[in-house]
Amino acid sequence: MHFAFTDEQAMIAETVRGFFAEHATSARTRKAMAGDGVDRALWASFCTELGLSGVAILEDAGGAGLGLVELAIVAEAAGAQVAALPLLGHVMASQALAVGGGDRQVLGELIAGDTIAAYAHRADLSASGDTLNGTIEFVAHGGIADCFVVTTNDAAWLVAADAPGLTVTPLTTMDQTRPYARLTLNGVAGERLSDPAAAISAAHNAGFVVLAAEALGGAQACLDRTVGYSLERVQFGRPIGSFQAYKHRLADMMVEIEQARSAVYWAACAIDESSDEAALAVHAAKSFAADTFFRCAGDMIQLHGGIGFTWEHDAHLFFKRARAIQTLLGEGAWHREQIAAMVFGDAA
Amino acid sequence: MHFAFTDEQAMIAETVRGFFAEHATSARTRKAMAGDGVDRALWASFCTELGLSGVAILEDAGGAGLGLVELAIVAEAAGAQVAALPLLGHVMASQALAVGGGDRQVLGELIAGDTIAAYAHRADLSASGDTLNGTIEFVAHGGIADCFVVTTNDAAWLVAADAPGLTVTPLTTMDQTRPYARLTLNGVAGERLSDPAAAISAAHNAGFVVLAAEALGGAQACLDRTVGYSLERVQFGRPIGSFQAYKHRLADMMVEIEQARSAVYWAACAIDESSDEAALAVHAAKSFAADTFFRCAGDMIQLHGGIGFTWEHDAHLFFKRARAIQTLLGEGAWHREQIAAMVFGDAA
Amino acid sequence: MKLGFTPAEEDFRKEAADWLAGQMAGEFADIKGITKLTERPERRKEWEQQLAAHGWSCIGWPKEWGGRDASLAEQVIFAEEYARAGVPGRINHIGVELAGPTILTFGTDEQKAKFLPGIAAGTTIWCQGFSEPNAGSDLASVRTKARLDGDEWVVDGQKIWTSLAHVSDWIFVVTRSEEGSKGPKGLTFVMMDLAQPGIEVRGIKQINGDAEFNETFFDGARTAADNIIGAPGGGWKVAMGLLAFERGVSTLGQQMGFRNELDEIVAAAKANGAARDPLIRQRIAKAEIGLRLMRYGAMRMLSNTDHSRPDGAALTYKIQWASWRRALGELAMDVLGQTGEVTDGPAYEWGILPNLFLYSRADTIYGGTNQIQRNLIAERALGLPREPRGDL
Amino acid sequence: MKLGFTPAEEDFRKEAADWLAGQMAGEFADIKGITKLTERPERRKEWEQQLAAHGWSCIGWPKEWGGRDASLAEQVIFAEEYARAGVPGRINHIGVELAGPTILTFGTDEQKAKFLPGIAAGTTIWCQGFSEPNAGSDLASVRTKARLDGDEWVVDGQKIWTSLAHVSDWIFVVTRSEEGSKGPKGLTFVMMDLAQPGIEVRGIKQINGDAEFNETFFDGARTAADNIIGAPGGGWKVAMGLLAFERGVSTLGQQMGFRNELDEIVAAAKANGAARDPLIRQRIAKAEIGLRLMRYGAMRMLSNTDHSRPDGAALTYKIQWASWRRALGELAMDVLGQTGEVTDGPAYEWGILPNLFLYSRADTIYGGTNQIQRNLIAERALGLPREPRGDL
Repeated sequence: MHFAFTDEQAMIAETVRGFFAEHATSARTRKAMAGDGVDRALWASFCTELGLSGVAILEDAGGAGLGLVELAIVAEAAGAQVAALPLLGHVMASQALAVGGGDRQVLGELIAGDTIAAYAHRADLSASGDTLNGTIEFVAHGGIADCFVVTTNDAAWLVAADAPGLTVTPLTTMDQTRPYARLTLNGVAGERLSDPAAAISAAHNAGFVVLAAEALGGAQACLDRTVGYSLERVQFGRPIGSFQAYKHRLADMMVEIEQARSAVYWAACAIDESSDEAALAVHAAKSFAADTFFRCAGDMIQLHGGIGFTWEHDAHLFFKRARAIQTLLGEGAWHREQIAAMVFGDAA
Repeated sequence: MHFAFTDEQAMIAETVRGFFAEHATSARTRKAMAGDGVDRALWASFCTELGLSGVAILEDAGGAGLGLVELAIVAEAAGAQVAALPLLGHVMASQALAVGGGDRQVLGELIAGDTIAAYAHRADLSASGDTLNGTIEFVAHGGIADCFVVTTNDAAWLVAADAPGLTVTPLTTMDQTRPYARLTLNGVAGERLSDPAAAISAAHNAGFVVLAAEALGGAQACLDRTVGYSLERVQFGRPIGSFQAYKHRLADMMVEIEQARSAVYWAACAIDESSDEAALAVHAAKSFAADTFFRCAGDMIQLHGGIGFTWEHDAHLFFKRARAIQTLLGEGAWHREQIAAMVFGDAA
Repeated sequence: MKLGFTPAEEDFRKEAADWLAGQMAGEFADIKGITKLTERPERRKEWEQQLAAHGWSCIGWPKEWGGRDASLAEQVIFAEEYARAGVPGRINHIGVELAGPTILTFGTDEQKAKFLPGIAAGTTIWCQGFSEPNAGSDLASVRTKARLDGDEWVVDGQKIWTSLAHVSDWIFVVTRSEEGSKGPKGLTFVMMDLAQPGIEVRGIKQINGDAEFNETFFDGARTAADNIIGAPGGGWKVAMGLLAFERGVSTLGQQMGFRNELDEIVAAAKANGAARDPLIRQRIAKAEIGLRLMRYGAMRMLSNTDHSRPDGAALTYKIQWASWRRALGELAMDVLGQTGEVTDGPAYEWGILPNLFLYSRADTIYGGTNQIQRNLIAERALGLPREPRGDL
Repeated sequence: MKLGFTPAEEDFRKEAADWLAGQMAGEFADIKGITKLTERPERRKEWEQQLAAHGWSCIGWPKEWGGRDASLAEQVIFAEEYARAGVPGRINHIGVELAGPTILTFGTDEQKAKFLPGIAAGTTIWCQGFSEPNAGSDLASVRTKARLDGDEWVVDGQKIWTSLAHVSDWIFVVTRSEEGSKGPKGLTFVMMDLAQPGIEVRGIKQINGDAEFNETFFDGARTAADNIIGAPGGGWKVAMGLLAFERGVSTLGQQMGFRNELDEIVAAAKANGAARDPLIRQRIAKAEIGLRLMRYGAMRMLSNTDHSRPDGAALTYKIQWASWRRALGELAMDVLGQTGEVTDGPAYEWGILPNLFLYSRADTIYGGTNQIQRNLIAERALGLPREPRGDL
């Protein structure tokens, strides 16, 4: 039992924080927002220079052979900068391919950054054999993906973006750093993964952890930036950070964030260690961290006063990202209902 | 449209506030709490000296011929002192008798304070004709009542406390100023009221208004007493009321209380004026005022620090009364569900 | 205490409702239902002139100045019917609800004659310059300078959050007119024509993609010496009086806008099944309760004639509605789910509910943040000690 | 980063669990499941002596002083198993978790020899005297006086909230030993035998009807000159160090008590149908999440070896658990409904859940109110300006 980073983990954390702080600047992110929502150069350096695009993929599948703890460290750092990257879809798709018996060559291309994947799930998508029909909404970074891992509750396929019968419609999205697309599948041929249960489970667990960790990083950034502002900004002749009500609100943010931090790394560890707490932990982490982020981002706006609701200030990037994380991969109430069912031993 | 007290109403308010402040002292209330939960001398002077025990009963039925606004004024003042009085049962029972065709002599005795009534409702109480069987829980001040108005959803009876077959079991109750009793009816003969629909509706509307108004008075007392304490108590070399976080919490209490005040008098007016908003208003007033009171009483304890959770301090009287009001006559979630059904035009 | 209206008042309601409905079905059908403050300003000026032409522009003002001397009940009724008819909010609301009443209360007869007719007629649109980049919620820290140069005031400085300045004709500006003065002393309340080279207005884009607010720069801007309200150096008192007008009848019209938003949410919940979710039902009920309590709080505020003590309903109103509406925005998004996070077309422009979600984050900030409101309540209503200023 | 335990640690868990279960099924079955701190103190002293006799009293202490030099993981495991077995909380928890560690850290060898054996053996029960009637959360305002009179300290004054003083043998008292000193200076940390005529203990009845807390009056109370920890006037440093011990392994045992409470609520909800209410289900899930996060927060706190910066998990722990438990009390009552508001028999004595509801209102007050906790977090962890004191 040692619930703190190892030296290696601390080093990874330092490296990725430095990487995103240096490269995922507000200016670059805003440029991506005005375009198709992805900073391609940043993604390329993330995959090639940092070598962490396959962080939680087994080495024999071309990854770094680390775990979800290290993945969470990466996602936390990316979230702290609201980086405009296709990280979520990449992680979910590559996890599915790696453990679900997917195409190793495609997996290699994903890790190398040559190919960008998105993940698209619909429980009741119509499939006759490997021919897919139907619509999948809200596919994160779907508009720029080269391929998709498409799943139902019990099957998974790899689908190329240019597959006949597939229409990808990019949508104007509130969080411009992770725009959604609608997939319309009209007799699309998918390449079936041999172990769909493993693929779906690995993809979703990794997705929950990525979102929770992004939320943690985002929430901490909201707190840090607001603390910084509060020490500079003078009102009524005093730094606003000297007003007790302001201090207490920042303290409340920290109380939530510290819990979110426990939640994220508990969930990542629980999966890495195949703990029987893993299912509970991912639902807890996803819902708690998302709510924490939303609250902190809302507080960031409020505590910045007028400047906080301008387009020019970064607060809205965090705020919109937080909202998106709340609804991606299941809303908070749904996750809590899963936990209630475990606690009560039922499924209401 | 004039949503402020008339001169007459303002005079009544001043009178009842003075009456309860003078007589319903902490010492007298605590004496009642240690006994059977009623200050009989106070009730006697309320009925005989003040002449407001029939405030919202028509004059030809022996009342003062005023409305629920005036009743709310009385209940607000009683609630501000957490007076140990059988007001709730008295009002509900006497309203039921007055408009439901009940025994006028008994009604006269109730208003005169010679007889104390309680109100006992159970939707599915077993009745064959006028013979009643079953158990009714949580009858407020049931242990000291001389008679009961017993109702189901569509019938109402007057039952004497010494009726054969009736067992009244007083219960140790968290709010010692309004202890509950269990009624066990074993072939009890009731005296049927001729207009049960009118009786039940009048009783419940009056009950909702009494509880909401008590809650308003209690919440305002919590705020007033805490403000007073905050100006006296010095910590860290300053009156604690000068700390901004403390000030803001008191301000938040006031924001809630002002809304509760609007709610209580809106509901009372809406019933008095037979407005089509009346049903919505009573559910809003009961749930909102009860929650406001609970929050303010909890804050009162918190903002008093250590002394606030001692038996010796009055904060717990308010706190326990607030909790009791939350659950009496339907919990907040139930009232809000009634409102949702009105808004959506359904009944989920 | 009485909530109902008299038959005569109900007749007035019908008259107003009929006229407004006729306009929104006829000549001005093209602006019905507009909710964004920045949409179609020129056409809305025409509408406000139409209101004036039919005597509906400033009904609570004295007849002498273009009003109707309408009773409180009539003003309440008109505000409700105005919003119920789907008429867009007044683009000149600063003129009608703030500048006009301020001039009526504090202005000279000459100033009344000069400014009130243009406001009543809808020909002169006003905006206000209170906040500054370093004095967001802190009027006493104003730095914009005014000095008397012969028979003109010359103003230099910068204001921010000047809502609708880009469509306005005149602005009233709180300035520091006594060099070296601090805090509430030495402030002067200056009225200026915006159409002059010394004033530049730049839009501020908000998080919803819209730009209702502006920065307004003053560089040797000029106005006649008698275009000040109150005495030179006496601006604080005027500004405080003006803020009180913000809590008038107009709140009821604002609430009808909230009603429309809540109705949209209810309709969306019915359409997508969220109406069956017990958690959503509780929140809808709370929103409904809150809106009703806002209405009756406003009624209490308007009925209150005892000005000898702080009015609790009035002092708590701003934080109440702002917090309520921010929560409403979150409820709207939770009802919509991810559908609320996407919009048709390439432009970053949002429908009523997502826009509510984004815009309402500003509600708890402008016009005095929630934090400032709590200070005011604690100090003015509860008598708690004032916050110490760092520099005073 | 690793959450699991080693096989050796799991063996240790089994050993501890078996021994505890045996005791609770055997000789000490009569105290199993007691949750109130005030219940059956004499019998519980016997139990703590039994713990000591079998080497389970202070397992984290050095072997030299009656401990086992247990590793962090072993301490975690023992705390969890202790509570899981339904063993009542340590009546001497002040001695074992605060006084003992303070003496171990700051005491002289003579003091260690004099005091530690009694604590380890469970024969000397300790309580603490920090708060005063006018210095609830403000240790720097302490007024209780100590003066050296020959070879004895003489103490006069009053302490309040001295938990379990009525069953304790010794008390440690923060006193003001330098006349005229202010704030954190001039404080001395004095240890005193309670059994003397100069000390009187009076119970304070709480809102749940129980009396765990006391007022303790000192009137010429005496103790030997060397019964002070640290230097005369150096009590502040010792007191601050002692407060840090409050966030140790014992938190995990405390959490197991919370687990029992939550389990009771879940059982009640299943029994009365509240488990089918979606609103209750959400709150149960939140409570479950909060409790787990408390556990992993404690694990982070205990695993943290970087003491160069403020430990976020540690600084936020008190407000986290206190707020969580207060909410749990409200949840308990909402699950029970009116049934929770009545109790059998004539005495005002409550079952575990209603008692939780009432008692937990104190959790956010004692040991530093939530307000004080927020100040500490803001100032120590976030580096925000300190609150100005009125008199310093």
